[in-house]
Amino acid sequence: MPFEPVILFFLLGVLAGVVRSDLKIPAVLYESLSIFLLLAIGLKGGVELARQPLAELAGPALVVVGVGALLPLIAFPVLQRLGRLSRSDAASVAAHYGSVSVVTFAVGAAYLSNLRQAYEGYMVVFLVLLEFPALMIGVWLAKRGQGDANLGKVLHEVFAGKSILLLVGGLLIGWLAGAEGLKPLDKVFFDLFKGLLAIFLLEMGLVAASRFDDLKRAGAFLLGFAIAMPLFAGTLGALTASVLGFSVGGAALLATLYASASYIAAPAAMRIAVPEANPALSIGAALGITFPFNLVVGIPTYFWLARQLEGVV
Amino acid sequence: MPFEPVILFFLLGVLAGVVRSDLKIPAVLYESLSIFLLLAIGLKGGVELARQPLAELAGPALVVVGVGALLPLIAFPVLQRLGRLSRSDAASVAAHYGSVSVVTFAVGAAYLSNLRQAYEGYMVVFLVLLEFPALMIGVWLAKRGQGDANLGKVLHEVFAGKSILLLVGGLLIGWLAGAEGLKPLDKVFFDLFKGLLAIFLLEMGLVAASRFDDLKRAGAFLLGFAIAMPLFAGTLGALTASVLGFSVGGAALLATLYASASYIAAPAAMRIAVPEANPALSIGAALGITFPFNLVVGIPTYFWLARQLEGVV
Amino acid sequence: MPFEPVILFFLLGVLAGVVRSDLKIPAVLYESLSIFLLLAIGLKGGVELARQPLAELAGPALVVVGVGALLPLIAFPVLQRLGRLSRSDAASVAAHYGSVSVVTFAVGAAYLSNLRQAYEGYMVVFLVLLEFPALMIGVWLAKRGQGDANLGKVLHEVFAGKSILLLVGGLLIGWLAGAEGLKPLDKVFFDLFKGLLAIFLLEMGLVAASRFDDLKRAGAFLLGFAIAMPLFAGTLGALTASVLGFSVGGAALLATLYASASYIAAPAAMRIAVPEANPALSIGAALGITFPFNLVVGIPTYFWLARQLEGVV
Amino acid sequence: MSLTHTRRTLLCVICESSIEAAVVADARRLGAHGYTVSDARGWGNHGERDGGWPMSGNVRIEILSEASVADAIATHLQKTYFAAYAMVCYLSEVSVLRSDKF
Amino acid sequence: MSLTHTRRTLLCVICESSIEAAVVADARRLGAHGYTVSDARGWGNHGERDGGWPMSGNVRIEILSEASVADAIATHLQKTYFAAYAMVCYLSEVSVLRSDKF
Amino acid sequence: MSLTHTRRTLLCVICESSIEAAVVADARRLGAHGYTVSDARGWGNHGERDGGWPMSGNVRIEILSEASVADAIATHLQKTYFAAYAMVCYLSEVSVLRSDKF
Ligand SMILES: Nc1ncnc2c1ncn2[C@@H]1O[C@H](COP(=O)(O)O)[C@@H](O)[C@H]1O
Ligand SMILES: Nc1ncnc2c1ncn2[C@@H]1O[C@H](COP(=O)(O)O)[C@@H](O)[C@H]1O
Ligand SMILES: Nc1ncnc2c1ncn2[C@@H]1O[C@H](COP(=O)(O)O)[C@@H](O)[C@H]1O
Ligand code: NA
Ligand code: NA
Ligand code: NA
Repeated sequence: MPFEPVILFFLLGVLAGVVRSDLKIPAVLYESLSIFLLLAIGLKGGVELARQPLAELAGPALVVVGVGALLPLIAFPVLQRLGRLSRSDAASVAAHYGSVSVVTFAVGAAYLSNLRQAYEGYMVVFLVLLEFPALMIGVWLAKRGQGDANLGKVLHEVFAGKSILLLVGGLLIGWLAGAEGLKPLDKVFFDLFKGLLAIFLLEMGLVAASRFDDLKRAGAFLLGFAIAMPLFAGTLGALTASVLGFSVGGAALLATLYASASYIAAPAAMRIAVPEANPALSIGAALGITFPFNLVVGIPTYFWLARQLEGVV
Repeated sequence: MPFEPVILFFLLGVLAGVVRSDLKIPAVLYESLSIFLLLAIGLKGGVELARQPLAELAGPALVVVGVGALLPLIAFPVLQRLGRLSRSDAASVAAHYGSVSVVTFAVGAAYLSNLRQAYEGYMVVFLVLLEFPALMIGVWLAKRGQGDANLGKVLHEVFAGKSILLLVGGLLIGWLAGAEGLKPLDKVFFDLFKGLLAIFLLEMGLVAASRFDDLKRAGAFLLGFAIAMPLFAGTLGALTASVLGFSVGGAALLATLYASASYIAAPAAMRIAVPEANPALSIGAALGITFPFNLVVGIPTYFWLARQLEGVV
Repeated sequence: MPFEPVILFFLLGVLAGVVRSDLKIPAVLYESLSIFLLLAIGLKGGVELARQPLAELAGPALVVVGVGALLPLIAFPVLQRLGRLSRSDAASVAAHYGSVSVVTFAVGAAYLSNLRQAYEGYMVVFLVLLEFPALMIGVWLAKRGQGDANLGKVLHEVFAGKSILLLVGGLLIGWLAGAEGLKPLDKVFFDLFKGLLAIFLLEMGLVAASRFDDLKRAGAFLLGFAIAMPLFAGTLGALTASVLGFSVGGAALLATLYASASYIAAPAAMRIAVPEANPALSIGAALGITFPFNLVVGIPTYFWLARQLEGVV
Repeated sequence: MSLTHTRRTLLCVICESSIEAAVVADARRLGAHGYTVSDARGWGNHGERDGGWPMSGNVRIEILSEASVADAIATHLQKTYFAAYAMVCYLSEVSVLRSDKF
Repeated sequence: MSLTHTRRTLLCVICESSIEAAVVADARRLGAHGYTVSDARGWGNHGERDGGWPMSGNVRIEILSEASVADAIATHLQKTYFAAYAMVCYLSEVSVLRSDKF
Repeated sequence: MSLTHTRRTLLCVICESSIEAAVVADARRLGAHGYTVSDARGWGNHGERDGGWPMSGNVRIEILSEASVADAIATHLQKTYFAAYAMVCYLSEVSVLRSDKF
């Protein structure tokens, strides 16, 4: 199984956290890098989009979002019944796992490009589209029958939230300017992408390590869920992609998207909209387990799966 | 009219501000990027300067600065009489418009390089020279007959101010090291320039949007001034450049310089030296209107003008 | 003597400090750049290490560290007897000069690459190995016979300290991934190295200038020590390298390492472990004199020395 | 203190940064005429919040106002946020210049 | 408080960052033996100051001193800066250790 | 103040950032149930500390606790750090909500 070197930076960060190093990635560097990554991913997607008729995307997009919306709806009863989580906790965790992780997606894309495996450029559009429905569903699950669902606030939180704004903004700029127009910006947004992703992952490693304590409170069920859920969602993603006729790379990426758990947009939105939910549970699981799992084990597995399914479905 | 893609980042920033997104470019990123941009512009100018005898510059420099010094002197009575601004407000606004905006200059240069339009490399020297006379004049206008003009403080504020220090420092380093000596630094200071300018403009968009509220207090006169003044100054710049025999690119850039309004050095200097002046007026006009106007409409107009004047004067 | 342009940035920073410019490099930019530099130096060393059998390194490493450990042991009595420094001050200064400066090493390497002078890639390993023994020795010298030496705390401080963690982490990642595996990260970690080093040096110039005041308290002896010690240590380094049969480049770099005084790891460790020591003395000497001295005079001298010794010993 | 000082109440709220916007909006609605915010990190019942990651940052919000307004805000915060969010509040008596402002 | 505490006055100045250097210079001139500054953002009579741009940042300056010095500084700041700058000051009584320092 | 407030002591420690970890560890050991830290710069007996370089940064640590705990911490800090480190401490009386927390 080929190994993507950026993951080593993540592991170094985890190690630094575990040995209680004084290494601290300044919060501002974290924010700056995440602005860069979101913009760059958006721009890249926009350039790809400019190469093809948008109308053709509508059908697959509907399917991808529709199937994706099943994920929180499936996760919720499992968490509530089997895991005995409170309604708000179950809803919040379901929202995290229903939504997507931009960085997991980026590592997946890096993994594929390392293998020189092509994928559909418009996967970024799915990244954007998959980010928020699960958040809405999570809030609705938490507040059902309580009246104060406050979906409006969440909608604003998500749509005016920086991750959607930068991704969609990047998409639009890339689409308007096209590959030719963006060329003078390539040296920053494309050439630096992988190196800066590595530094970002170093920081994510530190953050993930600081979440390991939360896991003790989480209990064995949630630990299991944090591994089983991405495997289930990844399989669903690979199947969906095969049915839609995506390339092997595209299928691996859709599997990665489904399997990934949000730790930027979802925590922020849930903290505001479902305050009763304990963030230690959802963030601990998503960041402490699922994120590392996807990086190290998940992505290669989804790629392997995508290859097995090629031509089968 | 060709479109410069970095402007799209500015517009994205404005949009983020207008929809009240939670996108915040950290202040430290702003400062870091402005250090980078100032140094890079200086270095680039220095490398160009090294290619030619300095003595030849003296004459044109004198004319450029002399004509430039007229701008605040013309603006002041207009603002005071026609605009009914207080003396200090009129002086402060005049200083902002007499001084120059480094980022507007950078976008102008990017615009030209996009069109593969050459320009005189020593324009950066004019950028440096034009930054401060207007600030002196502004303080003098505000304090005339009051005794406490405090020009010394302003002089220190400007010359030891970071924008002059980094521009002039960059110029000197570029001039001493030459194109060959700087080569190992090109990958940062030249290759990354446009991409980082784009990110800076994203932030400037956010800042500009946060100034729109100020504009309500500014009144219709100032709004008009914020568009008429750059057009007037730009025309004066294009004419001056033609008389001096600059290339079309050089004329467009000098017009851009004259037309631009300072929003880094001037606000800082005026706040200290002319505290009675309301910063909302000058910054609102310079950043809320003139800066976007120059980016989107002004620069292409000045270029068009420079082309019309080619060979005419 | 060829001139390395990055030094001009350091001088610009010093100038900015001296004229009391309002230029401030944000602390976060400092930290971000130092994370980058440490990682990049480690990665580069790791890639070089991967090219050769590690076993061959053991012998030279032992000698290099052994001779290096003499430095604080020689400096201490000189500082205590001749310089009349208190025991803790003498121990702390000795620790600073026994340890090494990563940035001085980086400028030395840049100097060599400017001259197209090759050097042994594994010098980075010595950089890592030389960082901490002197710190241990310093604490031991300060606390001898006092019982509370607290070496455990210092050991953790150093080994879990960010500079060792990032250097060693980078080494390991570079070694595991190899030149081929790191290729996608080259655009950040290798191409940007010199330009970002230049910006870091600009900041170091500002910091060094802010230490000039400390020098008044330091007294003439310490000023002399801050120049004599690196010359002595550099000579010892060039000799050691010649005996070990290093290339001219390698000898110049080992001399630079011995001659350099730590101003990242040592101040942090001494502040915790030897609080009675006055940090103004050690940091003033190391950063206010030795660092600039090495940049401007030392490195070319050590290179010249290395050339003279070539084939002699 | 020889100036014409006036006694006002300083309410200091330390809470997770995710609710900064909500808290200052509430304070304005309940009659505060100003506030000051700075970033912070800390430790308390909700564990360590080291600020290295957006979700783990704290803010420190100061609100100078008349005692009644400070009381109203503190009561509201206690009711609204104490159960679910990392938050600490304290009040103290200070003397202000420019008392018309608060 | 069982330590040998001494009462001192804490003057806290919140103002726009463009005058930080001037304010601390004034404080030193008027007898302060120290000060502490941190960056802040806020809202007040002069509108929102969100700190996202150098000209829109605030600072929070704390000065511990004898009451008379604190008074002198506060009076001076009021006279010099209140008219033209975003600024708020408040004073409170605190107990210090190391009273010789202030 | 109409709420059920309780008097507690606020200990504010301003010191060089290199001992932040040690100070908060001591405070926890001596009975503090929480603390808040923010970055600062300043000037005092040990000269200017402008925060532009890791070794020149300050921190501002606030600890709310019962008077006896605050006293114990302050006494300990005075004994342990005052001689060798840049440090200032002050104590004040404040009213807290959620008094069970402190
Ligand atoms: N006793 C205390 N003294 C000072 N700050 C505190 C204290 N307790 C809590 N805090 C601050 O308030 C935040 C939230 O507190 P908590 O809800 O107890 O976790 C913590 O992260 C600290 O920054
Ligand atoms: N009532 C208040 N409570 C706390 N801080 C305030 C208050 N009023 C103003 N401030 C702070 O002081 C700054 C300047 O105030 P102003 O001059 O009223 O705009 C604001 O940006 C706030 O940071
Ligand atoms: N009088 C004072 N008022 C406020 N802060 C002070 C005062 N004296 C010292 N400080 C702060 O405490 C730090 C250490 O003080 P010192 O040990 O006196 O150098 C300084 O860097 C300041 O941030
Ligand atoms: Na998912
Ligand atoms: Na102008
Ligand atoms: Na050394």
